[in-house]
Amino acid sequence: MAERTMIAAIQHALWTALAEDPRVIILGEDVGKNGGVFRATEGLQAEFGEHRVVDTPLAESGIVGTAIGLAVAGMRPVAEIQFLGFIYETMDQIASQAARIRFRTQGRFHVPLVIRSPFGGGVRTPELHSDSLEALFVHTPGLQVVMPSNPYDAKGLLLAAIDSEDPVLFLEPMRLYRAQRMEVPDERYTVPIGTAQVVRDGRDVTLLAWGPTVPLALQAAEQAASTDVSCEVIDVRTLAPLDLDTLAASVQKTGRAVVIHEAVRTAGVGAEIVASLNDAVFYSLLAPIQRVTGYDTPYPPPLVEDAWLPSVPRILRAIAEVMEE
Amino acid sequence: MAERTMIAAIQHALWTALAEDPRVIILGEDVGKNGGVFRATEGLQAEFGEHRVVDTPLAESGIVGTAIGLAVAGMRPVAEIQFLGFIYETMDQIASQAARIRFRTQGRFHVPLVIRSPFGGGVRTPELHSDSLEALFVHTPGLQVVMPSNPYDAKGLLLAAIDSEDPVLFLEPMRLYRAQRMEVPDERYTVPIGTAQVVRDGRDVTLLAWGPTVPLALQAAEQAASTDVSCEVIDVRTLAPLDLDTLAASVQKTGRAVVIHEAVRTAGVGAEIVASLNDAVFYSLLAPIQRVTGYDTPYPPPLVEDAWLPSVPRILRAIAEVMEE
Amino acid sequence: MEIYRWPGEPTLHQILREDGTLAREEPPGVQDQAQAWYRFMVFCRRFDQKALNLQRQGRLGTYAPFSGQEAAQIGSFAALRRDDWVFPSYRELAGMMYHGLDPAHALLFSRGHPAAGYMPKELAMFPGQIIIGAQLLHATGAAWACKLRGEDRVAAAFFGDGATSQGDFHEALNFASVFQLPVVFFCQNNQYAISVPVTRQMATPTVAQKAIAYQIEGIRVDGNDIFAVYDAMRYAVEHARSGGGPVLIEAVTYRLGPHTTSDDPTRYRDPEVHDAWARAKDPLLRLRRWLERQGLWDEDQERAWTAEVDTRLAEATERMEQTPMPDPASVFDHVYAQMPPALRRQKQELTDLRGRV
Amino acid sequence: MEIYRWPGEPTLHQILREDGTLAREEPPGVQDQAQAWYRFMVFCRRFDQKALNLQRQGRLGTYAPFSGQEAAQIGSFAALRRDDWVFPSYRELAGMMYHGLDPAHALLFSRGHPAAGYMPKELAMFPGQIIIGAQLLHATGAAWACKLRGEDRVAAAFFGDGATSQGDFHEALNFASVFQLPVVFFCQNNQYAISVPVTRQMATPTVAQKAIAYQIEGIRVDGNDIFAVYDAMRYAVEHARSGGGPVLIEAVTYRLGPHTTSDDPTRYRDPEVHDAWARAKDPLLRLRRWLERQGLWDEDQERAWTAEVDTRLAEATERMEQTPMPDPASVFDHVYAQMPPALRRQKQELTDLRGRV
Ligand SMILES: Cc1ncc(C[n+]2csc(CCOP(=O)(O)OP(=O)(O)O)c2C)c(N)n1
Ligand SMILES: Cc1ncc(C[n+]2csc(CCOP(=O)(O)OP(=O)(O)O)c2C)c(N)n1
Ligand SMILES: [Mg+2]
Ligand SMILES: [Mg+2]
Repeated sequence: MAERTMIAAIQHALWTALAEDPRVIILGEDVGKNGGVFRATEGLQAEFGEHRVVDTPLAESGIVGTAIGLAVAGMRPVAEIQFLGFIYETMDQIASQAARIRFRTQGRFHVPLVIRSPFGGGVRTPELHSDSLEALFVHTPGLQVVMPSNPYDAKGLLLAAIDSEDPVLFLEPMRLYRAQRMEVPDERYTVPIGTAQVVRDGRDVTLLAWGPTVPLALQAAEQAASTDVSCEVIDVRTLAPLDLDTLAASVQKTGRAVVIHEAVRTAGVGAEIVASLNDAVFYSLLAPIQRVTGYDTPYPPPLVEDAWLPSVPRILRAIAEVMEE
Repeated sequence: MAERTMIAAIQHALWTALAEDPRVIILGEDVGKNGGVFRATEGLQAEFGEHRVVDTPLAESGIVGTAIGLAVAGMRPVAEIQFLGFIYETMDQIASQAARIRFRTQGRFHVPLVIRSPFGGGVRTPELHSDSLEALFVHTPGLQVVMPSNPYDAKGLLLAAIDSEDPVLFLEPMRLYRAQRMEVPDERYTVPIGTAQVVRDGRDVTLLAWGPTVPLALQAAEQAASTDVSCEVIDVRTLAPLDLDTLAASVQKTGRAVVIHEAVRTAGVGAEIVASLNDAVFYSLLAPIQRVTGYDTPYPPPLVEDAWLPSVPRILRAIAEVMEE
Repeated sequence: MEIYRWPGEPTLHQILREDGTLAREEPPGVQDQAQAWYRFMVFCRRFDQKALNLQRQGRLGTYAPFSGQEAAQIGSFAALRRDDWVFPSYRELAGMMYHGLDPAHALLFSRGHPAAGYMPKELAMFPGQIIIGAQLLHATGAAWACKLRGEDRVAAAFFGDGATSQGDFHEALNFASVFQLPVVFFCQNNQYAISVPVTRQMATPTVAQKAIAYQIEGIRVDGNDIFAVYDAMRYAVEHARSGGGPVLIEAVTYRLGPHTTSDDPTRYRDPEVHDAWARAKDPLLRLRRWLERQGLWDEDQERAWTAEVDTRLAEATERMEQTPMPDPASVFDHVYAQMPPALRRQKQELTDLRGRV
Repeated sequence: MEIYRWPGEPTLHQILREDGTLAREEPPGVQDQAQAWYRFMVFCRRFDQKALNLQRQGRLGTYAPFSGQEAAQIGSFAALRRDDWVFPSYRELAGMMYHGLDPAHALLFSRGHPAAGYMPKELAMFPGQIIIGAQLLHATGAAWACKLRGEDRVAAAFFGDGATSQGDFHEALNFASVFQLPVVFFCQNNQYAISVPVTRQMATPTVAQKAIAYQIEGIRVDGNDIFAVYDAMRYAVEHARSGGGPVLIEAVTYRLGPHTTSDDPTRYRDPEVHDAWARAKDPLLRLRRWLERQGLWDEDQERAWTAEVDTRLAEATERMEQTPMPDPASVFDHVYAQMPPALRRQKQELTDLRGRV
């Protein structure tokens, strides 16, 4: 067992998959010699060779489209989209192809494909490198969408994604790549896709967060505790399929909830969670569920991003609001 | 004044725009000689010439990307994506480019571009021709998303879209193209983007619908009336920006609502409407807002689509449910 | 300053002249197969007609006829092995049936039946792709898998002239050439993408010269000459299979019918050009003339075979129509390997609702 | 069977040899401009260095240096008119400044300041595109507008070798050639796309030959030879402006620095190859040698100019840093021409919250 950052845990998961299954192949821009722009694939080409860790031409549709062919024909591709903002280039191959081939062929073919992609704010990237686009994929049947918030889950979820017989979008919050070290077992383990996790128990308000907003929610919970508000914090972890039972059980107990995500508010996954919880536990709700999200603008330049992003003060304000009622 | 179908109203709006503004140019696949696969551009190339009504090569990113250049450099392009299902091919040009150029350049450049696209079910199309994808664009700041449900609005909204200084996605429900004739004035008029319309007054339940589900909602309201349930029906018409005030006012009055759309349920625009209404009128709600939507699967083949789509029985069931509570 | 530009006059590989004589020696194997090919071409031509009739009678939905392109499709599929990967477009039913798809199954696509997509286990073939150009990348990826797994299979992608405009065409040919993959890109240049003529689709006089942008080999072949198509495809498949890398083939052909049953080609087609293709250049006539010259075919055989084909088509239609109607609740069954809870709930809802109605 | 393949040995248009002598006559106008070009190249080289320093000191964010590519950028921009449309990538600051962008403004991009995107009114120039290849279509569209409006302006798109792999590259060149638009596609083949060498980006030995896939003209030019670059670009711009259609130029050059300040090029670069480019082929050295031969430059001038440049850069840095910090609430101001209600509410929320904190 070793202490690992999230990026190291991801690298380790990829190493594990490459070592144990000859069908696994990693492909993407700069994943080979360079080891990925964040070093997620550091050392893997040197160890497993040019044919298993492959630098592709600069073309996202090409990456995902060929990965589909690889997957269908017996490989287990793990494709990287260098930043999630570039995934628009391959929306057709993801949404019309990877997500539908099982359905289209009534199970005759399927696409065991993982698409990894870093995303998220707070790291002062150039334009179009920080957008949180999970909602687009949650709205696309046939896909699974997963987002770890800590090194342990990162490894376990990534191995579960590689095991999956269906396409998984694996979203990596850049801000958390090196934010925390944590015990990450050397051996293989998986964290099941489709399960949320209660990361802090509480009584009064449920905070629902995923990826980069989980640490924020925990901080806010800590601060709220000092004003005698007891927050339960749930790391949603898998956005598709959503673990609604875990979410609903908590909100049924607390009667209040705040959903926190970096993506823009309108038609974000927060809206779905509000709507689903409304359906499930309407009569337990003591106040309307609040959303703390990115604002409805394009992701802003570094000098203004902090005010735009969800933050502990914004979460505390939302907690205060749901408590007021 | 003439009776027109929706497709004729659209053709007429395009004719009006071409006739009055030399900057207007129509481009897309088969829009020229063929007059569009649905005849939306019938006769326009013959009248206005090959340079104003242009058959492009078969490439959606090319269509939207060049339309952006055209728009920025002084034209008023109206681009057609032959079926909405193909819009994935140009997501980057729409979401990272058209939607952001005003923001990116702080107002120095902007993109007065209309993208028209037929979509929607019930017309027995081949695969990938019927998907309702409005949620993806509602989640994209910088875009306006508009969807008429009748010939009058189709003309008025399309001319408003062409007038707009910012990109508009104009979504045309195929099923309604020839479903209804209606008085459509010959003269120019606009229906303002951003305004919903109450199309039937009611007391007990608000039905929120757009495009192809508006006629269904009206039928359901009619049938519900026979069981003494009074439905107010709102044609949302503009999905971005949403006319929340009109929606909220109605639900405040009725205390109950059903949202109806063809798009798949999870993270659809229905979820946003539920979440926004929750925020706005939570304490007036007598029951959780119900959603009647496409199911969370890829759009199914013709022989099974009817059971998959929202239908009057499904809406009536949802009405019964919100009334029960 | 040297300008890189295309100097070439377009060439066209032809073996079988329009009058049924040979322009050059026929490739090996052709003598043995020609009669079977001709029979299959007749079968396909009548299949196409049958499907159009069924559509007009409301027994089928939208249908995309391939008449005129039988030589291009059958000639190219004939050079593939049964275990090669095949990624066709929606217009490849002739080729797909030649490859082994049951005609009754082929009709299910236009029927709008979900079962259409379930391709026979023994074929490594996808259903016809609707998204123009997408399948070129799948073929490239499958070829890559074959190379990595040390299999000697090739992948073939079939597509139209319009597809060459898509970004995916470019990305596929680039990936295939960079990784030297065993894939053949077979373009049926049938002169139109719906209403748009190939002269507005591209500024180049040929599709084949686009190979130069990828440092691969391009071949331009008379797509209505089944000998030449077979010859070109055999060369390309062999080239790919033996590690020589991808090949781009342009088969110059013509769609005799409408784009689909929703299309009215009189709106955009020149009747004179059409007539030329419909008469002199018809791929069936041409092969029949050659067979007759060889004493391998005559009017009696034609009549007998036509009758036989019609029986088979009637039988296929019947089987198609007897395919049980799908259970709507089955839409939930093939979204994921394991059905998530929300889908289970929705399936229940749909089932309940149908029970009630 | 004729195979379409690229027979050619790559050529390279060169005027100024590495030793500063002329391989052929210099194009007209060059004599007059060469010294000013050189000055500007020195300015840019030191600008680049300054920006890297500022980044290291934390005064700038991510920065993409262009050193080594000054001749390619300045030589090509020099052939454009001030009112031509320009669609650069993120690595075109040298060209953009030559075109008229204030260096203080140029630094704002890496500062992460929203104002960076507000390009000067007098320039028809976009900010550097981040999405690889997207700007080629914008240039194509703008050129189309010029043609439709009867303006004699051209559009120029600037991009790297990596961009040629994107579907948008292909779609742009195809549209431009089909509609015969006045657009020049200027590719700086600087040998790498981040860590991926051009030899893995494409199987072709040249970018220029890709012109053949669109029936347009391609030119391959020594990108470190400002005379040749100017000559090629002048030809292409004139060709486009006079209705001859689009041109693709490949300027063969080399990025001397890292991809961006986040990149470590020692991980993927061959030091020997690097040294060759860094010494013998440096575009500044080459022009300086020629100027010195002509008696147009000497060590004193170099010293004086360098000092002058440093003063200017210090002043530009100061102006950049004095640009007022943006008001975060302004993020809502340029999303739409008219702010929708939801954005108004959100702006109020953000303002309130900041008031409280
Ligand atoms: C991405 C995409 N864009 C547009 C369409 C609509 N469409 C279907 S077939 C077709 C023309 C295709 O032409 P071509 O590639 O020449 O094939 P052909 O139909 O002639 O066999 C078009 C535009 C589509 N199916 N997919
Ligand atoms: C669509 C897209 N994919 C990936 C990236 C990430 N990225 C930024 S620059 C770059 C390499 C570009 O190489 P090239 O086109 O040769 O330009 P250069 O940086 O060498 O000037 C990559 C992969 C991006 N910005 N956009
Ligand atoms: Mg065609
Ligand atoms: Mg480069």
